[in-house]
Amino acid sequence: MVIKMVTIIPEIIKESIFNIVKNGERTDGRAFDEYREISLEIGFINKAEGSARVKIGNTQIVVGAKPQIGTPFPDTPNVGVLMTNSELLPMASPTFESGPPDDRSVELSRVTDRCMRESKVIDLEKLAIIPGEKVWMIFLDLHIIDYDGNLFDAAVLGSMAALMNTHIPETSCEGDEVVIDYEKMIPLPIQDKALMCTFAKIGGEIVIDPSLEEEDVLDARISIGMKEDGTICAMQKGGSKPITKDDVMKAINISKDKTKELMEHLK
Amino acid sequence: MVIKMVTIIPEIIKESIFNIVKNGERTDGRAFDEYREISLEIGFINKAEGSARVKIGNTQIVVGAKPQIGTPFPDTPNVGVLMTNSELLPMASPTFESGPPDDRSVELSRVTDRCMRESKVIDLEKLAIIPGEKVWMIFLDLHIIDYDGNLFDAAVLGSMAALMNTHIPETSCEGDEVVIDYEKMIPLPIQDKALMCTFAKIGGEIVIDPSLEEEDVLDARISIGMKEDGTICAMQKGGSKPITKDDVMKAINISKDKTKELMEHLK
Amino acid sequence: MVIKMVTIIPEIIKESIFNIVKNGERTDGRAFDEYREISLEIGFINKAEGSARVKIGNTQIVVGAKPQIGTPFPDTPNVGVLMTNSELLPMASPTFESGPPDDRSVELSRVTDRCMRESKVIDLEKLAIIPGEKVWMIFLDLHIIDYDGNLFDAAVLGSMAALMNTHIPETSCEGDEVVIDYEKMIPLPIQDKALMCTFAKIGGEIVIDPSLEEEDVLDARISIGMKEDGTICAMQKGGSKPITKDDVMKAINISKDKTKELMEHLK
Amino acid sequence: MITIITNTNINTGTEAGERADGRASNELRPLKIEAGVLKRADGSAYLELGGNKILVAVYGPRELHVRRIMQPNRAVLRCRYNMAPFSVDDRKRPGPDRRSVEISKITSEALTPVVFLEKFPRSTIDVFIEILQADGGTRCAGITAASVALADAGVPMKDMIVSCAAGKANEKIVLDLSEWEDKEGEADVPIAMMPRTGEITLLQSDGNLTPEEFEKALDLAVEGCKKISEEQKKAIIARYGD
Amino acid sequence: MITIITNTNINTGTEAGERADGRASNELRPLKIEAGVLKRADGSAYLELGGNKILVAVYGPRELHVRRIMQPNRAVLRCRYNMAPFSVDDRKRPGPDRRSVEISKITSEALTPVVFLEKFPRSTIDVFIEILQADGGTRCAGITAASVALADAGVPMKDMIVSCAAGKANEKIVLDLSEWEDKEGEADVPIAMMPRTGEITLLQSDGNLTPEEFEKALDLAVEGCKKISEEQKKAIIARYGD
Amino acid sequence: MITIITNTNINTGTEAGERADGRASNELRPLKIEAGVLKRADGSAYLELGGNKILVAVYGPRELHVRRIMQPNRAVLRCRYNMAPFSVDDRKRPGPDRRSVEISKITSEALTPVVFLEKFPRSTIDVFIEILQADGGTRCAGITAASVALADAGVPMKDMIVSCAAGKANEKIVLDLSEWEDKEGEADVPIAMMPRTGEITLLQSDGNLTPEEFEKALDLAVEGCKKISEEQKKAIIARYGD
Repeated sequence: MVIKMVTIIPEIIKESIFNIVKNGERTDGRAFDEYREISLEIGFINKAEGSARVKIGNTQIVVGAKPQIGTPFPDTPNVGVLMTNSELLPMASPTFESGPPDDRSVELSRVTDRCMRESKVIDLEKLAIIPGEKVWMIFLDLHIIDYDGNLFDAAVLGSMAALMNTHIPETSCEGDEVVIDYEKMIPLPIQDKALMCTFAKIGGEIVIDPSLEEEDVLDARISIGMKEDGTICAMQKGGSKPITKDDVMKAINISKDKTKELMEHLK
Repeated sequence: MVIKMVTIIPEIIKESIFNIVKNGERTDGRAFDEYREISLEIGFINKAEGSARVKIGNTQIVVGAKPQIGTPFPDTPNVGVLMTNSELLPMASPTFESGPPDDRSVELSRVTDRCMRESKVIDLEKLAIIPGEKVWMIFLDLHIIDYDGNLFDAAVLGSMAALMNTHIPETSCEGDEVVIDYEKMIPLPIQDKALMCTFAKIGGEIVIDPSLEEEDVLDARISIGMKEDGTICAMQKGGSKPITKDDVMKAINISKDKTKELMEHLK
Repeated sequence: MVIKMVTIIPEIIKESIFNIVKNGERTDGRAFDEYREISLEIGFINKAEGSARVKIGNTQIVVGAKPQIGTPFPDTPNVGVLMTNSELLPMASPTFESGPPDDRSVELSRVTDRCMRESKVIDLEKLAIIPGEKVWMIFLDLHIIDYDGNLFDAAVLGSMAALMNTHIPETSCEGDEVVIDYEKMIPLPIQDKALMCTFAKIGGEIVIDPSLEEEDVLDARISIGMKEDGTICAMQKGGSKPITKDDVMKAINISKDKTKELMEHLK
Repeated sequence: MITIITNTNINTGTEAGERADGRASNELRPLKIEAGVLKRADGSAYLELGGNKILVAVYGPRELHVRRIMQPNRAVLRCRYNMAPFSVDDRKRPGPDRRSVEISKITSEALTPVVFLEKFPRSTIDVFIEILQADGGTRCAGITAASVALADAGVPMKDMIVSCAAGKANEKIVLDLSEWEDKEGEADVPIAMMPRTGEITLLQSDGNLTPEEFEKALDLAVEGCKKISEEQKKAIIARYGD
Repeated sequence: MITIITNTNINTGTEAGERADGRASNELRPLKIEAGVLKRADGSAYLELGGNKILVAVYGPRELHVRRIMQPNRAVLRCRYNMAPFSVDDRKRPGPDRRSVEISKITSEALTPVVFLEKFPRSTIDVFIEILQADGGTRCAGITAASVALADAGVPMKDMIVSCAAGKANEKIVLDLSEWEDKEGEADVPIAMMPRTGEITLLQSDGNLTPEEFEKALDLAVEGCKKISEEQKKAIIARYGD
Repeated sequence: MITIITNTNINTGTEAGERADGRASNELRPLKIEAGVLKRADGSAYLELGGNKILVAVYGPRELHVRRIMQPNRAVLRCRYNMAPFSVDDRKRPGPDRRSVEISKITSEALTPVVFLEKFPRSTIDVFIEILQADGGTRCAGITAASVALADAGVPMKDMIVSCAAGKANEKIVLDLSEWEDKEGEADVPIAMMPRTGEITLLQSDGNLTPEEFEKALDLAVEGCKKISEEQKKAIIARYGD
């Protein structure tokens, strides 16, 4: 049985935030389609073959990528593997607890993983070492260290940056031998880019990049994973109230511009 | 520390059921040696290589058998493996909880397993593929979906039916190669049949196939695993009160006829 | 999050024990540098390739050593492995609980392990069977069955005795084959001996071999692992109050004599 | 030693634009829903959709013993999506994996909007979804069946949630993807909705779609939901009458 | 690379009808029971039977902190059967496996009938059985030792449960199967009983027996129990006097 | 099939007596401490020492929900030392291992003596130490950073614990062992102390040292602690002023 810890927000706070939004404003003064300040520090962890520290407002995630040689899945024997894992560290929020990943953490890593995988960001076929026997597995670990809302967009941005930063040793086969050359590090075969824009439905309006304050009172959440060319590669609705088709199409529309804006951070 | 959740039954209910039994009757009108209605649907799960849905009264179990290639145990290198697992799903009773198998679930699967294994229902030696290296492992999963008493007899009946329904691909060795041919499915090498009859001791009497109502008040439980020829292959006493030798011998005697009756369902 | 169950000791008991110590005495009449009675029964478990039962006062531990063939660690391919594990059995104390090892148990096994390993008691290089592929792994299991204080010294003494008692089968390589000869059992390659002396700081004094009564009220604990030649091979401070450098040097000094005394039990 | 496995007959793809199982692009697989199939549960439902065989039990509203998640002013709706070990081709190890944890979470969020939880403070409504046989689209089928089980349990709801997926397979936008279309296809868009208002309570998208394709898939999924909604009602009527 | 293991000397079978260790068919292995062997436990016992070395500690009746299993009108008797990693030829991984979970359950059921649990509402009596060395028949030996430990702890009981197995090995019904007979033999029938009334509190049968053979094994096990019961009493007398 | 891995450039040892990274025997690696780096935590600190990158968050004093460990007359100080999967060369599996369980325990014992726990009965102070990048000496660096985070959280303390290791590497007693010295060296002596009184709150020794060498290492570690203590103070001043 998976259980969601629900923070109880006094009705009065909820109502006040709703009213502000209905007046076309947000509690922190942002426009409905405005992100908080974003910073991205690439290569933050030297010991990781790829890494990034991302901040969206006060939300902060460290992402590390580590390649490891492993066995391919039986149904995709010639294809490398991307494994995404996230930890909502108890350090990041008074409501996070130690222990195995809860359902929020699982959702975060699975949505991030789908966004990276469905968009075919990495050419996984190039990660085969000996087809059917040995492939590169890329472990992507999301370390959530400060939680102030909108983990999805930060996780995807940090993951994309870490993967673009990742280098793996060159491998070659000589007869029966595989040579793995740690002196020749080559970048991951990145073939596309995808990012995610998350919206909150609050007081009937759709606002981008919800802060924690907004997340606590939102009716619904919708996240749009999008590639550079505007193709949708992932989508995830959350929250305990419904949304309409109009909400979704509006969010998609805004994402087209915002994804381009976010892509600038990767340059 | 293994713990048994004990349902607290008001003394008055217990007494009333005892009195009915002492008068030679049962709460649902059955004779002491009468089973509830039994139904058996063989091949219920097409995706499983063998399956059955069994109902005894309202008790309902889905059993699925799946073969898998594995490594034999070091002390029996030329013999296949039967693995029996049961889940008392929280769906089946308000007193069952999610999580790893508790002691009731472990007892159920171990008794079922012993009953199938000791009676040598399957000729496990025929499940060797490459002696010492690769054998067929048959995973038998008991999915308890509705719990209204007497899980043992339902579990063994369903397991026997599922195993008799199971087909595995033909294997052949050609030099160093093993060929597993999924186009030629052959039945499991069934060489005997065993079933189980469970009795409750209530109010000094021995009654077969206890309903949940009877299980909740019984003094002791005795299950007799028996082969077609009347040989005892397994036995398990339960409950927190003692039984006598006479009780046991009486239960064995009744089982001889009842096992034959139950065997009819397998035809 | 690792949590320490703290037994609450009434202040009055603590004060009384402190006063006794300040008067130069101990509650059980021992001198500050006096161990309780020690007994060591070597080879207590015939099924284990090495074993010992050790008692220090009423504290009682059974140690068993079992060799197993395994794969060496990648960074030490030609070296055998010593694995130390301890269980604070719920049998040993009303405050111990069933379940995975808690932090006290982990500390005990890790300190014992370091004491054996850093002192190079076993010549682990002689435990390689096929360098890089197969080595002997020695599993040392500490079974704590009665807890009356000072587990560390008992654990190290019992471990040392069990290792000295351990015999493993002779192995030889013939071409591609490894022959393991269970008819020729040879002792482990013991090349040094190490033991541990533990002290409690109580009422400003340093006393050796604290009983449970003393452990419950101690300010700090310091354990000195020492080899036969007086070299320090391990040290571990415990307790929630500080100690001084003088305390430590005093404990080291006493350990020199006491280690020799303890070594007598190994003869 | 090499293990060779000869190929089994999987119903594979066909010519461009056609569906492997011959369905029209807006056609559902054969659907069967039955309410009230278990004795012990407060409510239950059994659903078959193509090769999917799904059983749902509902317990509650009942007392909640886990204080940590208790809500003082409403009930908690908890869902557990679980696959039987024998429900898939390769035996699934018992117990929750990451996929089922996520599906349990979004299933709970999909059903929550219609249940009058505030009527039952400090209690829980537990929904147990068992996938006895999986054939693509189990999460949607599970939600559809769960609604019927909730109704069978007499849980007060303002609408009966219905769920269906559309997606892109073989270059075409199609309704209710089969297992094979789900695996080999380009994209999958599972939704759940309130049939009375058309509001969406679950929405995911997995795979690549242009915004235009996505909208088409969404519309198709809504259409599918409406058809399935009729079958849900029939199942309830079959058990309780009009 | 092939690993070859030369055979060790295991005491194997012999001529038909004879037992590998030379015992008569109704002969127990050497037995030793001692009460009161641990300091901290409220009661304890140490038992050797053949190569079995078993230690039991009893704590309680004591307060029960787990509300979920608390009984308002009686104590709960909890048993934990555990094998030391070094108790068997191949090291056993620490922690409970399915076998020990089942044995813990039936051990608790075997001991419960004689303990006056209703004298201690809302509390627990905990029985910890440690198999330090296993040599066949540990579950019975553990129950026998647990009874002595319960008596040593002063837990009020109406009788002292005793346990023993009989079975079929080498085509013959024999008492108290050795490890080798248990493994290679045809059937094993462990029982526990109340010596005063002869009533049975544990009964299992594992392996093939005709009803006649089963009855013979059962009678033999009862005979064995009676002998062991005398040794239990001696252990208590040795500690406390008559 | 053999996998060959060509050697990477590890900065290895040098001539006898010299340190691989050219430091003097009593020289610390470059050190940077910053207080107040996280939004949500009540207190926090970030520390770099050589290649170590360590983040600490403090929550509390706050209500303790786990009754089992609650203290009626004081707060409980709980520490969790955790290594990020990407902090080491070979990815570490998430979750606590035995090493981190032990370090968490001794870290808690190292910090406890200076905190006025008796001011906060029935509550907890939680210290979360995350090793983002490990480069030898993480336990000491974690304790040093934890002190700063505790001060940042306003937790009342009678002194600010500081921690450092000395040891023996390449036959010489040296301060603040690098990862390579730790691994290849002869011994490591991590300590934590109260700088005002010089009292020791953590002390371990791992490896072989004569009593004389040990004393020399201990003195050197104390010297190192004093230098680091100054940096801790600067970090607090940088955030709060004098």
